[in-house]
Amino acid sequence: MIKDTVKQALQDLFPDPEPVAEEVVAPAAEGADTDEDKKKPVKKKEEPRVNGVLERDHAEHGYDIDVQLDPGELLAAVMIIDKAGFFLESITGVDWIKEDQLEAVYDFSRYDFDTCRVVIRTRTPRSAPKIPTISKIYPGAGWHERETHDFFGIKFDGHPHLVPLLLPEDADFHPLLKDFKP
Amino acid sequence: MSGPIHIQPGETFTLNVGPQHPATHGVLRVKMEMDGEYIVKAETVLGYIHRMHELMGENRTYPQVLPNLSRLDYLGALGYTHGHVLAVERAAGIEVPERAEYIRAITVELNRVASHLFWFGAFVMDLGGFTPLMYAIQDREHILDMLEAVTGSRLTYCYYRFGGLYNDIDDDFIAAAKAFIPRMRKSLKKYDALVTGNIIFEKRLKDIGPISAEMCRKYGATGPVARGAGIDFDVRKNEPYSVYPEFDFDIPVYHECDSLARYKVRMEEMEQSLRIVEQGLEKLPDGPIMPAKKPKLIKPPAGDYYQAVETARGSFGIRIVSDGGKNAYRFKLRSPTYSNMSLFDEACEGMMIMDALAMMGSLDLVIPEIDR
Amino acid sequence: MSLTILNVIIAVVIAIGFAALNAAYLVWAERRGAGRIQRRPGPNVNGPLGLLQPLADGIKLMTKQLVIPGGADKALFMVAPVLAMAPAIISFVTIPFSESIVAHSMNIGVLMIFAFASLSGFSILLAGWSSRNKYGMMASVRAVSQNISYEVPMLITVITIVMMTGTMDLKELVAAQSGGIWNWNLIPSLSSPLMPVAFLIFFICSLAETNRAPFDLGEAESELVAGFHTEYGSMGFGLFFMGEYANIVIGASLITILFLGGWGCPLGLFPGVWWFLLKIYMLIFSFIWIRWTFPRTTIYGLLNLSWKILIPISLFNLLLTAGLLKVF
Amino acid sequence: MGAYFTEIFRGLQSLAIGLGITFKEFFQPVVTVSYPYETIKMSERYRGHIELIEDEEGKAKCVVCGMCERACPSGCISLASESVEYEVEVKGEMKTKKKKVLTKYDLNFTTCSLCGQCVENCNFGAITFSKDYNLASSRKEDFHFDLLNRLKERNS
Repeated sequence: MIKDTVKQALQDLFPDPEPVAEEVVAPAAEGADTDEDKKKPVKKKEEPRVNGVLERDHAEHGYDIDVQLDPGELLAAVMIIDKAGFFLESITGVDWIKEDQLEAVYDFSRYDFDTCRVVIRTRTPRSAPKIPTISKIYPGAGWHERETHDFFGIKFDGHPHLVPLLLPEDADFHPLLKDFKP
Repeated sequence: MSGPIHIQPGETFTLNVGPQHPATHGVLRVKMEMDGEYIVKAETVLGYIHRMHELMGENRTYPQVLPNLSRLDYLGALGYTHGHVLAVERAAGIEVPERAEYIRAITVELNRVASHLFWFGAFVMDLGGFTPLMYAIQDREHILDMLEAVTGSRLTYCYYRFGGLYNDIDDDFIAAAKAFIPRMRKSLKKYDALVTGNIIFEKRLKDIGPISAEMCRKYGATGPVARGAGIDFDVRKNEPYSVYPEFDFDIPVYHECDSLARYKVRMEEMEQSLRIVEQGLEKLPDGPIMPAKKPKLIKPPAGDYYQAVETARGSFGIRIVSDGGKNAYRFKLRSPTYSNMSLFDEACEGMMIMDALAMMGSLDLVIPEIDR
Repeated sequence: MSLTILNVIIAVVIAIGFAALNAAYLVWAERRGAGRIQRRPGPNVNGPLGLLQPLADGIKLMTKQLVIPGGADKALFMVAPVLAMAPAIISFVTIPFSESIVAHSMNIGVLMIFAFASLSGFSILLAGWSSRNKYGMMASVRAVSQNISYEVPMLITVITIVMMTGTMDLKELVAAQSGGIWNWNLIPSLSSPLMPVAFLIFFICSLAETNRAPFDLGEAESELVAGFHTEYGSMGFGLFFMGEYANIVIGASLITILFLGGWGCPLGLFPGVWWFLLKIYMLIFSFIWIRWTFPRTTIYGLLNLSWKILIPISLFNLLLTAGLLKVF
Repeated sequence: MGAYFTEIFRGLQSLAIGLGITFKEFFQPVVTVSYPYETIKMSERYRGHIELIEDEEGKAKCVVCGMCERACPSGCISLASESVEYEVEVKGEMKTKKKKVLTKYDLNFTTCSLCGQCVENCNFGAITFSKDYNLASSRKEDFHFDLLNRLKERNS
């Protein structure tokens, strides 16, 4: 199973795997999802997630491995993914304005029947959002990163051509930021 | 034909293909650095029909976003709305009655045939043959009539609801669909004789516009583009959703990596879609089309959900980040042609402009879907 | 002497009228034909069967403003459409429609028609170049290479026929084929067994020479927008359009004269102008039919076809015929 | 050499097959409809713009609950109402009650996306889809429909 090998490889990125943190967060998250009502478990989930690898239920979330890491470790993780033969689905961002952070989300999937979707998240402060580019590893990431830069203003370090793609050429606004006023 | 390029400094010129150009089928612009008829460098410029559906998805309640999804890809709209309802159903944990899922599969596949038919016509028109477009539109019109009788609209459907469907199909639809299948099979034979076998057509596509499997992977290409490169990838098989596991169908795969392979994949997909429709009509169970407890207010629990579906153009993904409210916190649409198109810049280098545009046609672009 | 000149003038006027009428109504025929092939009616609103459509189109084109793009070479820009139409009309002067209906018969008629036909390449070159449009420029370059490469097999085929009949006078060419279908150049004989192939070559070449689909690379609308006439509007475009159809009539007439026995009846009965017209309109129908069936070739496919297939075969035919003429 | 000729022959054959198909189609009947002269009847479920439904008295069934207005993704419906007092017999007593009466139902069809959320969300069955599709104008104002007016015109 590719899922286990990739999970192991990604786990190795974290020097201190903190198995305790993972076990605490994972059931809490799943508990919140099964629980229809918005009650206490949701509140508990509001705590910032600790970096690490989580295994998710595909039927519930639509992906299998959920990794959160620091921007500095991103390239190493993407290289592991690339070596394992994944293709890049998309890159996007999420604006967590309450935590004053921007999250970049990378989706990877596979062509073969060993279905495994990997999500890599990395967070960067809202004031100076900066993440290394992965367009050297996946050239297809070029457009996705430009789009994310358009919408969220995340600077992708080392991107060869980080100009607006979907927004007008002279756009200096980032419409998907939660404090964006048209 | 792509040949070696020997550029003398200062001897290239810039050609703007688009935003208004007959080959781009919409408002796409490709800035090409040309050396005579050869493309030295190309840069695609997007955004001419960007409407920010993702922000609309954050500003509106979940049911209010429903009509937006059919405005992405106006040719195969049902596939996209299917992805959306599946994603929200996954997030909110809504059960869908079996009959509704069957009808969804049938209509999506019919819509896929309609989309491929239009692509077929437009593609041959890109190559200069106008008549096949008209024949394709005739067949497509039958599908649109059928779908109109059920969904109420012809192009930008808003038919699926969270938990089921807007309304049930009737016997007229079943009869029309059953009559359509043999008619379409006959037409496919006609297209094969008129277009696929044609020597001019073959010469224009064979070994033209190579897109390798590795390139597909690096750029995230899916759908017929990947299947034309020998990648056996179809979300309906790889990551089964809805009632697709119940059906017996094949995924056509060609290993030539050229424009002709992508063309053949789509032509065969039409036949496979017809098979699914045929089986779906046969197996169609009785029952309700909406769950007994109709979900009134949709508020998915906080979390992050992803759903991928196979649309006519490839793998369409939708990510919903919910904070427990009635609007999505983040609403990401992963459009297949966006990834498919992103490899064009690299793939067309060194090609002649007419071959590059033929290759662009074989990517099956729908611009509103790229720009979202 | 003066009577001859008057005769010629009247004949030329008639030829112009015939060319213009044909050009206008072939547009109608093309649109109706395309409509039928695509199972739609085609233009049917103006007049019975839409027969007044060409008139409406003509009025529309004439009343439109002629826009000359900035930076264009004005003189050449204006000359190019005229150059597209004029040679086509002049060529009509020598075409014999029947024994007696011919404006001016001359003994080098074939040569004259080909001389004027080469001018159509010039008009495209000038139009594309003078309009200062990159698409137009690319189209004109394509069109010139196309014209050059297709004149070669066309002329080789004509040489074969001239060799067989021993004349370059169009009237005598027809006279040599009179008496019935078995005398036509199309039918292989002992001395010229490859004539059907030569007919096919000539037919393909006339498609290419008149820039008709599937060889309409000069205006390949899916890649070059409208090719050499991208910047033309109003009557400038109208003249190109009419010139194209006038050229088609010339092409069809030439095929008729060279291969199909001109005004002769297939059975040798009642020769006359009606046979000639019947033949050219059947050929024109096949031009239309082909245009609405096939996709467009590529520029290199087109050149490959000419240099790798048509020229070798027509040369072989020339040599074979020359040899066999010596034998029989 | 053999391949050279087989390719020519195969090519010519494929072209002839293509010509045969278009020739056959040439004699087939026309499939189009001359639109402005003939029109097609829309199917039962065709979703045109919305239309008010009348009750037995010929008045609009609408009770001005505003569900349609709220459900509309594009905000193209605007309602106005006034309170009217009316008397009703409850257990043998005449009582005055207040009810809302529709005074204006505006549909801005230029922004409508024909999704059908309004009809679906109407709990009183007061709106339906019309079968109009011959809508063409060069003026935006022509697509601001006053549905109450249209209802009156239909009744008169």
